[in-house]
Formats: sequence, C-alpha cells, structure tokens
Amino acid sequence: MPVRLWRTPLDTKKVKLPKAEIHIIKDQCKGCNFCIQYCPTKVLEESEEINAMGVHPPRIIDESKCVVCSFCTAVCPDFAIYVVEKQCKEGC
Amino acid sequence: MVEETLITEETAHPISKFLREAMMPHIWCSGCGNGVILNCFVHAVDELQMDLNKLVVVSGIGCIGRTAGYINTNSFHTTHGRPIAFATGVKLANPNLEVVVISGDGDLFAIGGNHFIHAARRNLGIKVICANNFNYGMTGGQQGPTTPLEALTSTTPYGNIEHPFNLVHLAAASGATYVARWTTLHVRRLTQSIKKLLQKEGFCFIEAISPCPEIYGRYNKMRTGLEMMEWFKKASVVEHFSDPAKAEITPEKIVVGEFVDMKKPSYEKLLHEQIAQINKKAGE
Amino acid sequence: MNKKGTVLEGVHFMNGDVACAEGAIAAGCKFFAGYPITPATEIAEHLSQRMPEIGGIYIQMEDEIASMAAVIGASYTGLKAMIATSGPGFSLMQENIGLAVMTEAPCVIVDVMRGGPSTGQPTLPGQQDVMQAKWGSHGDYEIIALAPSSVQEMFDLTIEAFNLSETYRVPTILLADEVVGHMWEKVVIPTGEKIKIVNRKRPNVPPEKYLPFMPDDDLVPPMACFGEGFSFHATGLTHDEHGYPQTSSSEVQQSLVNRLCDKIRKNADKIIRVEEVALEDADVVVVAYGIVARAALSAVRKAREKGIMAGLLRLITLWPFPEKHVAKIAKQAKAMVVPEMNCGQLVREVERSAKETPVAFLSKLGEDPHTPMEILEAIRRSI
Amino acid sequence: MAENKELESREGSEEIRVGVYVCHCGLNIAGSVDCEEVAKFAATLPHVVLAKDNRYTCSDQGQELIKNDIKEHKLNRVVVASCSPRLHEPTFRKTCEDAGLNKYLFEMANIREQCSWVHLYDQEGATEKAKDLVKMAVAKAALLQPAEEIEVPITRKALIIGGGVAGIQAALDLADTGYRVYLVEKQPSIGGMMARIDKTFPTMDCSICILAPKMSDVGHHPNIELLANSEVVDVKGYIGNFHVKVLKKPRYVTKDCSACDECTKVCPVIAPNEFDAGLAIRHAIYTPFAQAVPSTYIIDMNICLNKEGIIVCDKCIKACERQSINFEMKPETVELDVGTIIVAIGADVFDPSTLPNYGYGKYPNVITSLEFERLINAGGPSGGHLIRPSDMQIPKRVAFIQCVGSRSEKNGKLYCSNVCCMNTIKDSLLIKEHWPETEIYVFYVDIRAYGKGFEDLYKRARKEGVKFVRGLPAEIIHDKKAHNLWLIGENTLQKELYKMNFDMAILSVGLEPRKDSEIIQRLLTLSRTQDGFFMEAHPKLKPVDAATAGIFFAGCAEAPKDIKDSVTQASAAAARAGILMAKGKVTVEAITPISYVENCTACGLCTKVCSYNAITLNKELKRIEIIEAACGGCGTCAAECPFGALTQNHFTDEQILAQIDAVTEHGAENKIVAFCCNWCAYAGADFAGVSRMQYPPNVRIIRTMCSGRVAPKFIERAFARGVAAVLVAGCHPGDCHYINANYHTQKRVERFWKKMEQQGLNKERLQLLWASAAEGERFASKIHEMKVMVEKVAPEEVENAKKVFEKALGGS
Repeated sequence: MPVRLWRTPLDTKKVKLPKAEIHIIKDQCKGCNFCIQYCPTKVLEESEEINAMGVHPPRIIDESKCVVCSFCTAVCPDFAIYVVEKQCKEGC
Repeated sequence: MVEETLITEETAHPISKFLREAMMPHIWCSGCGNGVILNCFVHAVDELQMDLNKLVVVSGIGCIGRTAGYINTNSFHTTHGRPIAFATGVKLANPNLEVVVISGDGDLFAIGGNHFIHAARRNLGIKVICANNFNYGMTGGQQGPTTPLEALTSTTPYGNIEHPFNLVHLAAASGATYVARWTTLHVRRLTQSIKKLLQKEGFCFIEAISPCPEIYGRYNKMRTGLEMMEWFKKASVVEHFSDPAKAEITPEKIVVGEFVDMKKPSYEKLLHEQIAQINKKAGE
Repeated sequence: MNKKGTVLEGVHFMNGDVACAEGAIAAGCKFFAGYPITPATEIAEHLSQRMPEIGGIYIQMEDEIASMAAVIGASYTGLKAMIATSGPGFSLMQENIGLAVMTEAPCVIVDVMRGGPSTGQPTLPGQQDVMQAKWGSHGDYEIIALAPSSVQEMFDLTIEAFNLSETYRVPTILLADEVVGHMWEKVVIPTGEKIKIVNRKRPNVPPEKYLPFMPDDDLVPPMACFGEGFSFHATGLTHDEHGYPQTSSSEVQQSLVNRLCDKIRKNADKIIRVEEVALEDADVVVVAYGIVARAALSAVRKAREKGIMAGLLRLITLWPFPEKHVAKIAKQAKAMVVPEMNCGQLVREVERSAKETPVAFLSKLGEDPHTPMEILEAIRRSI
Repeated sequence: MAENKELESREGSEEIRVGVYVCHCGLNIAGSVDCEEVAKFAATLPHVVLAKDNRYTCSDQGQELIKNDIKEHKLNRVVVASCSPRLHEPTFRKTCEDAGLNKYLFEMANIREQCSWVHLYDQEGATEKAKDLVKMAVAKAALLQPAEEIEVPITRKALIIGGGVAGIQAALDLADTGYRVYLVEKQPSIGGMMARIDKTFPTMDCSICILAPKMSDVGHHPNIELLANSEVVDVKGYIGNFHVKVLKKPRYVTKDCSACDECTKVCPVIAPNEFDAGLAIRHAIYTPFAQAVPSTYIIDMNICLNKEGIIVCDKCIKACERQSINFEMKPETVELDVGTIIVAIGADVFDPSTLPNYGYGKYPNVITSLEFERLINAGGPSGGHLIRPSDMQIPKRVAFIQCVGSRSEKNGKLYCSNVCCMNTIKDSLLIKEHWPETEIYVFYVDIRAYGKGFEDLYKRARKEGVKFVRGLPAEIIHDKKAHNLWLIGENTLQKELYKMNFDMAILSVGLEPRKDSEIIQRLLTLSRTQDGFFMEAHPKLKPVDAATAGIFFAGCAEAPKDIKDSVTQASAAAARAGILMAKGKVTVEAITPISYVENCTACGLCTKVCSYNAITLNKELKRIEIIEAACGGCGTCAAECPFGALTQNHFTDEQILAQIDAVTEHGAENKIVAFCCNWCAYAGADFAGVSRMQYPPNVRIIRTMCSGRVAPKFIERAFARGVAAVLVAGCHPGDCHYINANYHTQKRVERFWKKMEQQGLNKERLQLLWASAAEGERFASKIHEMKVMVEKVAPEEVENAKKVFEKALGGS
C-alpha cells in the first residue's frame, strides 16, 4: 500500500518523547569524540574550549534533539558524560 | 526539577559509586577502549545489582591491568600473566565469591596462556574478560599473541609473520562454557554479555576487542580511537553460535557474537560435592 | 593410620613429608596447591587424601608458578595456605614469592631440597637452596626460613612456619632436605589444645575506616579478606597504605620496602630459634642445620669422649640469620666448623658474624649427608 | 535428416490405412460444398482405404460408423472433414480411442467455418477448397504418430501470494479442504486494503469487524503457514512442482512477543503510520494496527536508532519482559515446494498528487478516499470524527470528486476502477449518519451502481440529500486563509459552469496495478493486459486461471474489484487449485517438443525462446533437456532450431511440410497459404465463418498451436512450391497464449522480409496479421486485401521465388 506520506500526522503533538538533560563533566573528557560520532540524533559537537586534559570536550548543539538513548553515557571511556530524563511536570 | 539541580553537580556521574574516585582519572590514553570495557562492566554490575562485597576483580599486568584498582570492590593486581592462577585460589577458597579476571591479550594468552587453558579445562567458575588490543600497549607496542599477520609493531618493523591466536576458538576448544566476542563499539551487547557471564556457572570468557590508537593504531594507520572504532563498525558481523574456528579476525571481517553457551558443572561445585561425600562417609 | 576429618594425635611412625603434611593440618592449613616433584611429592599425595577429609582444598595446578599464585589467592581469601616443592619448582615460584612479600600474604612454602643446579639429583639430598630462599626473588625483602632436622621437626616446624607467617604476614619457607623428607621416625603429636596456633591479625575498624596496608606498632598491618565487606585493593606495584599504586613516589617506595624488611629485622629475636649443645666450655663449635646437624651432634659427643672441647650450635631458623648467637659463641670459641651439603652457602653468614674466629667449611655433594667421623675429623683438624 | 528419422521410424510398421469421412452437417456444409465429390476425391488419395460422406458425422450413428470401420477395415488413421477442430476434435478423438485407436492418429479438415460458411455463393470454389483441405488433412494424417500423454504428479501444497481479503479467503478455503497452504504477505500484517476501510458497501458492515475473525483464523489454522513481512524472490519448476524461494525479512521481534505494547511507550522514534495513510504516527517498533496478524511487533530498521547495526538505543530491549527483541535477526530464505500458486497481490491506489489541478499534497483539506476511510474510522487517528486536517474542525460542506485517476488516459488510467462510485456513495451516507446537516456534493462522470443492492444505496444517498453533479471539476482553487476550496467546472447536464466553495474535498482515487506486478510477472512467467493487471487464460471460461498452468488469480491482481468479487474469485481460484491437487496428477497434451540428439549442437537458441523455461542446456553432456510438464506446447523452440534437432509432437516439420505440399500440388500460383495460431487467428477465422463473412476461397489455412511454431523453412517451402502468398497470423502482441511466443513470430517474419528484399522479391507476398478470436472481420478483410495483391503477382515473380528457395524443397 505505498501511499505518499506528506502530512504531519494529526496526533504528532500528542506523542510525548523523552526530554533530556545532558551533563558533560568537561575536565574528565579526554576528547575521543565517541559520544559525538555515535550520537544517533547528532546532539553533540566538538567545542573550541580546552579542558584540564588539554582537549576539546563535546558541546551540546541542541538538547531538544536528544532522546535519552544514553549511548554517550555507555560508550564514554572516561565517565565524562551522562544524560538524565527530565521528570517534567505538566506543561512540559 | 528539584532533583536536577542536585545532580547537575558534576561529580555525580550515575555510576561513579562503583569507581574508586581517588584513582580517577584513569591512566588510559584518549580513545583507548579499556575505559569503555570498564564502563560496560560497571553498568552490568549495576544492572544486576550485585553485592560488591561478593565480587572480586583480579587483573594482571598491562594497561587494562589497572582495571581492578579502579573498581570499588575486592580487587587484586597480580604479577604478569598470573591473574587466573590467583583467581583460582580465591574461587576455591570461597566459592560464594564472584571472581572476575579482567586482563589483556598478552597477559592472558602469552605469559599466562597456560593458566587460561587449564582453568578452562577444569571449568573453574571464574569469569575472564580479555581486552584484546592486538599488542603490548603499556610497554610501547610490541608484537603479541593476537597481533594480526603483517601488522606493524615496535618489534615487527617489517610486518608480523606470526599467526595470531583466535581467542574465541582457543577458549571454546579449551572447554569454556560461555564464549563471546564483542568490540568496544558494541557496548550494549558487551554489557548484556557481561551480565550473562556474571550469572553463569563455570569458566566463561569474553573477548572485548579494544582500540589502542596511541600505540597499535599509530603503527597501523589508525591514529585515533574513532578510526579504530570505525574499523570495528565496518568489519564486524554479528553471528551468534557460528563456528569459532572460522572466526579469525581479519581487516575485512570480525565475527562478533556469542559462540558458546552451555551448561557444565563447575570444578568448585564438583570439588565441594566430593568433599561433602567424603565427610558423609566419614560420619557413618 | 589417621582418624578421618580430624587433626592427628598420639604417637606415630611416619616419614618426614607426611609429618609435614600432618603438621600443616594441625596448624589449620585449609588450602594446598602444588605440582608433582621429587622428593616433595609425598606431601601433595598425602594432602590430596587428607584435605578433603578436613574440608580443605587440595588442587594440583598446571605448574609451580600457578600453585604459588593460587596460594596467595587463597591466603587473601582467608585460608591458611601451603605449597610444597623442591629446587626446580622453588625457582619457578620466586616471582610470586616476591608478590606474596609485597602484598604481605601469609603462606608457607616447603622446599624439600635435592641436588642442583637445574634438574640435578632428584633423589639425593642437598642444602643448595639456602641462599635462594633468602635472595631468590628480585628486589629487597626479608623472609623467614626454618630448617627441620628430624621427622618430628617436620611436624613441629611446619606449625611454627604457619604461626610465623600469620604473625608477620610474610611467606615462610620450610627448608627441608631429601633425607628428613623420606626418613621414617617416631612422631609424637600432642592433643589439639596443647598445640600453639597463631592466626593473622584482623582489622578492628569498620570497613570505611580500614586501610589495608597501614601497619600497627609491630609494623604488621591487620589483614582483612575478600568477601568480608572490606572492599580493598592490593597490588604488586609499590603502593600506599590504601593499597593504591604509587609508581613514581620515592617516599612511598622507601617507607614500604623498609617496613617490609624491618617487620622481620626488628622482630628477629622473637622469630629466631637455635639449639645449643655443650657450648659453655666449647673451644670448637660446629654450626649446622637440617639433617647434617644430627651427624654433627654425634661428632661433638665423640670429640668430647676423646677430650676435645667441642660444642654444637644448631640453627633452626636460617632466615633471619641468627647472627647474634653466632657472634656470641664465636667470641669464646677458638675455631668453628660448618658442614653443609653445598659448596658453601650459610658458611658465609657464619664467617660474617664470627669476625676473626677461624671458620672451617666442610662440603658434601651428591651422596648421603656427612658422617659423624667426617665431622669429627674436621673438628680435630680445626685445632 | 529429421525427415529420414521420421521415415526410419515408420519402416517396418504396418501400412498406413486412412479412413476419410466427409460431413454434410445437414446443409451447413452440403449447402455450398459437394460432399459426395469431396469423398470420391478423397478415396483417390494415397493411403486412403475408404472415404465416406454422411449427414452428421458427429451423430451417434456417424461415430458408430467410424468405430466399425476402424475395426473392420483396420483403419489406423482417421480424417473427418467437417467443422472446426476447436469444436469437435475432442469428440472424434474419443471416438477413435473407443475403437482402440490412439487419439493422436486422428486429423480434421475444417470445411465448415473455414469453407462452406465463408464461400456460401461459390460452390465450385468451396468444393475445390474442401478437396484441398481434405488432401492436406490426409497428407498430415499419413504422418501422424501415436502419442502417450505424460502424467505429472502434483504436490498437494499451495502458495498464496498476498494476504489481502482475497488471499485470506483462498488460504482458508484450501486449508479447510485439507491442503497445506503457505500464505506470503509483503507487509508486516495480513489484512490488506480491506483492513483499512471503515465500512463496506452496500451492506455497511464494519470492515475490520468482519475481516478480523478471518485474519485470526489464518493465524491459527493448522494447515496455514503464514509468512508475513516476506517476499517471493524466486520460482522454479512447473505445474504441480513449483520450487519457491521466499525471503523472510527480519522483524527484530521474536514470536515470544505478547503485544503488550510496553516497547512503543519507550521507543523514542516516530514516523507516520502507513496503515493510517500517514494521518497518525507510529513508533520505530510498532504493530500496524490493533487486529494485526501476526500480532508480533516489528521494528522499522529504516528509522530505528540502531539502523547502523550497532545497538545505540536499548530502550525496547529493556522494556520487553518476554525478552523478545532481537536485533541480530537476519533475513532468511525459506524454500517451499508447492503444486499450485494463487496470485492475490491486490492493487495500489492512484496517487493524485500527479494531478496538479486538484492540489493534493499542497492543500491540506484535499484528501483521498483512503484517508477518508481512516478519518471516519472509530479506530482511526481522529477517533472517527471527520475533521479537516487544516484546523481539525468538522466540515460543513464536503465534495467528493469521482474518477480521480480512472477513465482518463491523460489523468491516470483508461479503465474504470469499479469500486469508487459505490465507495463514495457509502462514504456520503456515513457522513450523513453522523452529521446529517453536512452538505455533500458528488462530482461524477457516470454513477455505476451495477451490483446487487447498489442501486438502492444510490437511491438512499439521493434521498438523504447528497447532491450529484455530473461533470468533474476542472480545478480546485485554494483559499489560503480559511483553507477552503473552490471547485470550478462544468455541469454537463445543465451545460453550465459551476464554482462552489467547500470545507473539504475527497478525491475518489482509482485502483492501479501494484508497482511490484512486474516482479511477480517475471517470476511466474505471467502475461498482463494493457492496463497492467494480470491476464487470465480465458476472459470467459478460465477467468481465474493464468496462462501458465497451475497458477491462478484472486482479487484486484487480475482487475479492480470490490470485496465481494474478490472473495468470490478467491474461492473460485481455491477451487481450481483444489481440483488439480485433488487429482494429485495432471496430464500434459502430447504436443511437446521432440529432440534429435544427433543434430543438436547445444547452441542454446531454443532455451532462449522458451517462455516456460521448459528447455535447459546441459553444458556437460552438450545437449538440451526438456521438461515436458513445464512445456506450454507452442512449438516456438522447434521453429527456432536451425539444425532440425527439434520438432513438435503432432505438429512435426514433416507433417506441416506435407500439408504445404498438398496445398501447392496444383494451382499454387493463385493460392494463399495461411498459418494461423489455434487461439486467436484460427479462432478468428472460425468466427468469420460463424458470422458468415464471405471472403475469397483461395486461402488454405494450416493450424499451429502458436504462430511461434511457424519456421522460416515452412514459408520457404511454400514459396519454393510456387504459392502466390503466405500469411502468418497470430494473437495480438501481449495477448499471446504462450506468454510472449508471438514476439518471436514477429522477429522471424521481419527477418524473412529482409531476406525477400535482398533477393529482390516482393515482400508483400508474405503478410503478418494480428487477429484476436473476436476479429473475424479483420481476418476476412485481410484475405480480401491479399486476393487483390495475389492477382498482381506476375508468373516470373513466382518463378524467382521458386529459384530463391529451391533448397527448401528437400525432404518429404
């Protein structure tokens, strides 16, 4: 049944996707960029700043794109990043 | 949002409680896979809600050997090649302890190879996780038992002419009851595998292929951890229970997955049953 | 011959290896790892039968390296652990003996000495590992070694070895030889409660306060074991009192290595045991140990019959070396005789302590130990 | 050489004894043919031992007579000159068999449809022609060989491709009959189009309510193996013995799935749900709809965060209590052996965004009838509230526009999509039911309410106040602010222009062949009509059979249908397949190829022209192998073989050459030899006869099963023997009864024309005609036309041709 899907589904607004709060422990980062490379929604990028380790820690491009899959937390060799899901009250 | 304001405190990494803060940051290079393996291990321990007092982590010499020290549990850092032998004493002395050996390919399969095959043969209930980085990283990248043919190392400047061990094949042939191989890119599967390994009876083995960009990578045109991870991504194929004999690691193909998962009474179980038997007879 | 599941008691006729094994059981040893080797094999064989009876662990490892490592593992898990071997195996163990020293793992190593070097003469006695026992592993350390000269002592000193190693958290070596190992003699075993058993010091602080390598005044740190709730780290690397590696700190290196030596040196008087026979008026003093000391004893008696004022200083503790005893007697003696089944090992320690007093060395290799006549002859010659 | 072989094979066998029977057929034949004379003439022909004429040879007496003669006169060949073999060949074959004569030793001369009826007013010409036809028949008869029809066992398992209502019905019917059924569905769930429709016309049942029970029956039926999310990728073999490869695409969820839906709650990826025509969302892990069968969920790997092969997100894994998520699943190929195949792949809906004037895809409130079904459906995205997408308000004025994509070559497809009229009427009533105040206009071309209960529904709609306006809007103009729509067009009844404002317009989209029809066509060697729907073996008498034996059609795969017709056809297809499987074996008519190994060079030409893959080249043995059961019997291979290493049973080269020789014995220079294929041209010629269309009597028709059988050497022989003209006639391209064999006919004739030109011959003397069974007129007029041409052919031209093709004279 190949139908051209061009509309925004009517219930798009009703679906609640997880809202993230990303924590980057900058000075623990050794700059391997695993989190940046393998983020499925490309939330992170390398920053200009130089941290205690002398590398560029990641920076958040757009936190709203994060779906809290937490792969960055799992793949970080240096325990320098983790994500928590916002326990949002009504309205958010 | 109250909780958030609390956890935005930077040190509050959810799994930091499993680490010895005093020892952090770890000694490993940027892009090294050892941190990923450590990360997967503590996640597995966390998900299983294991009693850290009942856990003993033993490691040998080499970069990954430091792992034992980083995990906030009973830990011992042995001489080169001997973690399995040491762990044997621990497991037999107290079978209620979960004894895990986390060490490197050189430590476990060159200098320690004899202990590995015999522990597997006995089916002693210790769990071995090998970080395979294809060379001796800590001493500056010498050729080792897993160095691929033709690879360049500080001691094979003209290319390696030794055939490497196929670790999963070796483990399976030696009698391990659980054998799996993952790369540090397969963190979810590696974590699941570690959970399984921690819950199984008998000798279990996981090979965790790990990037060594600063040393091995430098010699072999993969200068960053990312490049090595991309190699893993390109080359790895998930094939569960395929023939470990056919699972040699080549630049083109790395077969990952579970190779062996069987039930077999562990050495310590048989030993303590035997002891119980003897003393029952004695009592009569 | 033995009552199952219990420690042996009463009077028995047995060989030295078996006596050693029974001594270990009496001392509370619950873990034995080993590898077959003449002339120590009987210890393993006997324990493979006895350990299960007392709920202990016997395991034959793939080699002596593994056996030694396993023994340390068992020790860290709270069991009294022992290993028995002879020269070649003893060599293999050296690195991990160093690990035991560094991590202060109490354990007992029995070396039933045979003729070396290398494979040498497996079935003939020797005293050739005396120096290796002290210096075998790399780096600086002190260690305890005892030399039994009878089957009874094979029993007694094995218990003594355990007590010392538990007291000072140091690997303790029982330097037996092929003859005491294989010789059959009467052994008298007192009832359990009459046997003195020492157990390692336990931490008296809560886990969060526990520092695994923080010593008490006797320089020995209390020892917690795996699985007891004190999750701590131990390593063969130079480490601080937390057990954390300190690979580039000179202070930590100095304080650690010095303490490891001092805890033996400073307690030497408590550790050392010797037997003195007719020394009060002795002009010639024979210094001997192990099986040789028994020939020396009769030689000394014969000499006295012949009017020669001879005496015997039998060393039970070889390491730490009883230098005070030797020095003291050297002052009064005109000459000293040291018979050894080697090319001259402990004799050097004797000379070092005897200062000006002349020391005659009597070597014997590749056959039965010295006869009393040979030693008597040496006594005569020495005056 | 092949001829010699024939002769050898006859040496030593008993002498040929032909009996000829000329039928009067009352006056049908005798009216314009002197049957007695024809019989007398026949008696003079070689091998003929007796020739009789009688009133009705097909009557019981007529047949008894033949039987007795066979016994008395030891006839070993029988020729009946009467009507078309398409009518009575089976009758007389039976007669022969009853008398113990192999039925392949019977031959017919068609002197009614192709003689007496078409030359009503030329008794002499008709009689002469009849003699020729009998002579041809006798000549062929003399060379006929007894043949045994081969029997092929039939695997008692069926494959059904497509799990819409048609596939479901066929599957259940066959499974209930006791046959093993494999039902392959491309989508994650069966149910097809019907599952998405709200109500069915004319009865207004809830569509899913009546379909769901059937779906779960399929799911639980012990005889049905459901292969959802799967595709047929390869089909080998032939009737009764198909070997099928099915690609089972991974679901990434195992059968342990309890459909608890916990996974979708945590899945962070969303996409429009195809099932809801994109009006509702679904997650990357999902089930297309509540009643889906199988109920096992599926992960859409195109959007899942783990598409790179690395498990980045493990939320579903963690959420799944039954641990039924398995990202390691790989595609697997299932191999099936089946005896019959039912094609029920359904249809696609027309995509109206290709029509710029209606603005679908741009104007939010222009929706398709399919989107309407989801909107009005209580289980749909709006909970059954007809809302307009722009503002979610309930529309007051609604327009239905009919024939969107149908009945117009310019704007879609020529054909009528059959269901749209009634669907719209049903939809309009649904609106009225919920919101009676709504003003509804239907813009139509014609309202086609032909079916049972349709007209009543139509009347009801009118009574409810639905307004029907004849004449489709030329254009929809969009009011950007209010998102209202202006429909502009001409009311062709009142001959006046209209411009009306609506809140919402529903495009009643037509049905079109599925995009993947080509694949199925290629895999199963099927043929399709101009529309692109699959072509049945016979539009009237074999409406659910495919031209390829053992394959059947159900539902919209064959043409647009409503649910009722789809179900009916499905049961029919099931019955047809069931008949084959019940027999357990099938006999193949002995008109398959014979090969002469010694002549075969293993060049493989024959394998290339066989549309049935019935000939394979054995490279080791350097020879071809023929799978008789797979053979369709067209004879194209025999015509293609340049080495005389192949011929066709019962239509051998010698037999056909003998017919040609018979025709050309006398007065060839005025005659036309016409090769007609059994299904179209020959049937067309018969039809001309039935309709008494008169045409010149100088044409002599030689029947082949397919025009593809006509080998160049036949045409050469005819010219070499001095005929004025040759006609090769077959089915229209695309209508070939042997898939596409007549395509080779065309190539050969074109090649022959070139040859004639090179040889300085008038290529008009060879003509090619495509004439269907219905086109008697076309056939007749062709003969007229050729007569005129023939008269212009000068004797020397004939002589030239004779010389050019001299070589073709060798042989019988």
